[in-house]
Amino acid sequence: MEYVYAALLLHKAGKPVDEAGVSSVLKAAGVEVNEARVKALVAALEGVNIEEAIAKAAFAAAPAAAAAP
Amino acid sequence: MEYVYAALLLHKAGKPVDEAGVSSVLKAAGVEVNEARVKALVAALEGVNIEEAIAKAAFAAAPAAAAAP
Amino acid sequence: MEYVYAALLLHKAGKPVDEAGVSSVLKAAGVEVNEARVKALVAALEGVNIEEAIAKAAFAAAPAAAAAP
Amino acid sequence: MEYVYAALLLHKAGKPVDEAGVSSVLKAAGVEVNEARVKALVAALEGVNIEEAIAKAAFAAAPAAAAAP
Amino acid sequence: MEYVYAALLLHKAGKPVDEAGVSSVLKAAGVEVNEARVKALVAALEGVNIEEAIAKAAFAAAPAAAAAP
Amino acid sequence: MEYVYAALLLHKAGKPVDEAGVSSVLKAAGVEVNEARVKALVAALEGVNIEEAIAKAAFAAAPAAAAAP
Amino acid sequence: MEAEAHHSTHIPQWKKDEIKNIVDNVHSHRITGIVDVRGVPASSLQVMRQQLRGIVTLHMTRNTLSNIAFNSLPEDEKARILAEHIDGQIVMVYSNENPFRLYKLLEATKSKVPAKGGDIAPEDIVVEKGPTSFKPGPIVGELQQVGISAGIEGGKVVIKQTKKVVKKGEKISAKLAEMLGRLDVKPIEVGLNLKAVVEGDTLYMPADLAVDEVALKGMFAQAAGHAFNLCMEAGIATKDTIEPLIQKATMESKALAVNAPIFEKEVMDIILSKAEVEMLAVAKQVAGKEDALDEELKS
Repeated sequence: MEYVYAALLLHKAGKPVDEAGVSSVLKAAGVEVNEARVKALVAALEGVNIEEAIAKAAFAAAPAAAAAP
Repeated sequence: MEYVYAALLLHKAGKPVDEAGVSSVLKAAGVEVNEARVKALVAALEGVNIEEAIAKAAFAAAPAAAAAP
Repeated sequence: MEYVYAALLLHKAGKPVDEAGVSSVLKAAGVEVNEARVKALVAALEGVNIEEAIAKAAFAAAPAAAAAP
Repeated sequence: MEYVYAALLLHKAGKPVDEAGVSSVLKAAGVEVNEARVKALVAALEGVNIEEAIAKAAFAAAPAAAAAP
Repeated sequence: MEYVYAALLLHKAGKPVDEAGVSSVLKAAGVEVNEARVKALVAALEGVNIEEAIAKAAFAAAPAAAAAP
Repeated sequence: MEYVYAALLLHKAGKPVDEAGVSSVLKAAGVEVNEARVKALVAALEGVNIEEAIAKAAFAAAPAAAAAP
Repeated sequence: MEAEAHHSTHIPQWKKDEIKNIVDNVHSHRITGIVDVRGVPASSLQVMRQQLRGIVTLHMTRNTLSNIAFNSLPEDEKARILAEHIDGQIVMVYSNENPFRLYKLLEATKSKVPAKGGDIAPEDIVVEKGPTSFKPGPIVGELQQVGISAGIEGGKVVIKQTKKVVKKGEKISAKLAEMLGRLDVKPIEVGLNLKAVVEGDTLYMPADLAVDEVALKGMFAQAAGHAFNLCMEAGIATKDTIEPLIQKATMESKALAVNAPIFEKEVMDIILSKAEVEMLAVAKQVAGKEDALDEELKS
């Protein structure tokens, strides 16, 4: 998940979520960066509205919680 | 939430969530780091089992769902 | 409600929930302290498992939140 | 949560939720105050309508009470 | 489940889920292929809408999450 | 997702989930293999207990399904 | 049939042609099967034959001739084994479909019909209690005679008790069959009942061919769930998983912020309401105790 967090961090910081950005954030965290994973992440994010995806998350809790005993 | 993302990035990468780590991750993301917030974050996480805190998601997050428009 | 908050604050801080503690917390918050109420609250909380009550609250609140529109 | 309880105590007592207030309430409870967390709390509460936020809780708590044995 | 994984792989790759396809995927994974099982799967899939079947998967996961300790 | 299914297939077949294995399974399915994606997948799975991971219910599943068009 | 087999030299030409016809069909089709058509009226059989035309060839012939035909096949041909399944009212089927598809096609021809006297119950036959459409009359006695407890209520005949009237595998008497018919109970399944089919070197029995589609759908859902869970746990970003991954990260962040707590603007309302809920929960514990709560909390 560290790759996803790096992407979210960049997004929140108003920076472009590109390979260079993700790599440098991960490196700063002391992570040994896997170029292929960075590429895969950035490719998967193409065309994705991160803000919208985040907004949908809030609702996620409800069904699970409701089902709890 | 950048600070929280940075903390989780470090945690998921298996790195200690300390002031130096959080600061350097934030800086790499181009965030202007607020020392006090970093300190507050690290202090808040002291003694917290992050894995457990994350797992509680559904319950704690539920009011958020209700609050959403 | 201030009185209950004062009690919770002491409890979370790992301090005994006694008359002196509740009174001094309330005073620090600028509340004019009603001695009788402090006594009554402290007496009533004797034998109450605050941790359990709090834990149950989180669970119980979730479905309610989920049901909200 | 001690910091939050302190903030709500002040709010309920009709006092301003500022750094001095939160610190003194926490100190009265015997808590070793972390200045950074106090600052973070007060900053995070800026612009937040506390009354509205906790009104949602009352709603959530009602069914909880009903469900209690 | 190997047979089902193989079928899903073909389906997701936009390839026909036929006997030749399933057999060759399984063989490539080093699975000793049971012709009758392949035939049974392919025949049975004629009446199954794979997209529909897997759409339900995500929903099925939710209650499981709630039930988790 | 075909890459993930290839990994699952290899895992179930008791074979190592490595680049060679994933590539050959994908090729058998007639997929034009993207080396970078294979590398990313294998890297992501390093150190992951697949058996445990697939059994874990993802709480994010529900909204994902709901969000699907 | 033994006699005929032993005196094959005296077989008339038309029989020889028919035997050759069977052997040719076995060799020219991907699969050959034996189908039990007991209880299927000839007219229905014609309809089924029409419906299957082009996919499955139904070949009605004498059992003796098919027996000879199968036995005349080379020793190493698996289809020889079909001779063992020739018994009763059967037809041969040839197809180029796979055995599973054949099984499904033939299963689809089955329907439920009333029992006739002498039929064997394919499963336990149970008559449910409840009202019937019969007006009072001799029917009550007739039902009683076959062990069905009947009576009259509100001017109608009612079955008083749920009763298992025949056990699976037992013969249904003529009288009971008549009563079941009048009660509209249809316990007999008729249709093309595949007994055995050979494809290449493999003999398939019905049990091998019945695939539970509901269970299969469940397995696909499960497999898809596995893939999804693995992606969530390992953080595998694909077009399908990136949004759920973002949501997972968002929820984890919020959960951590609320539970730690970390004072972030985005979650302050949740943190505050959590504190309030906790306070109210503790207040509930002391409710009713004299003076422990202020007026606001008592209400």
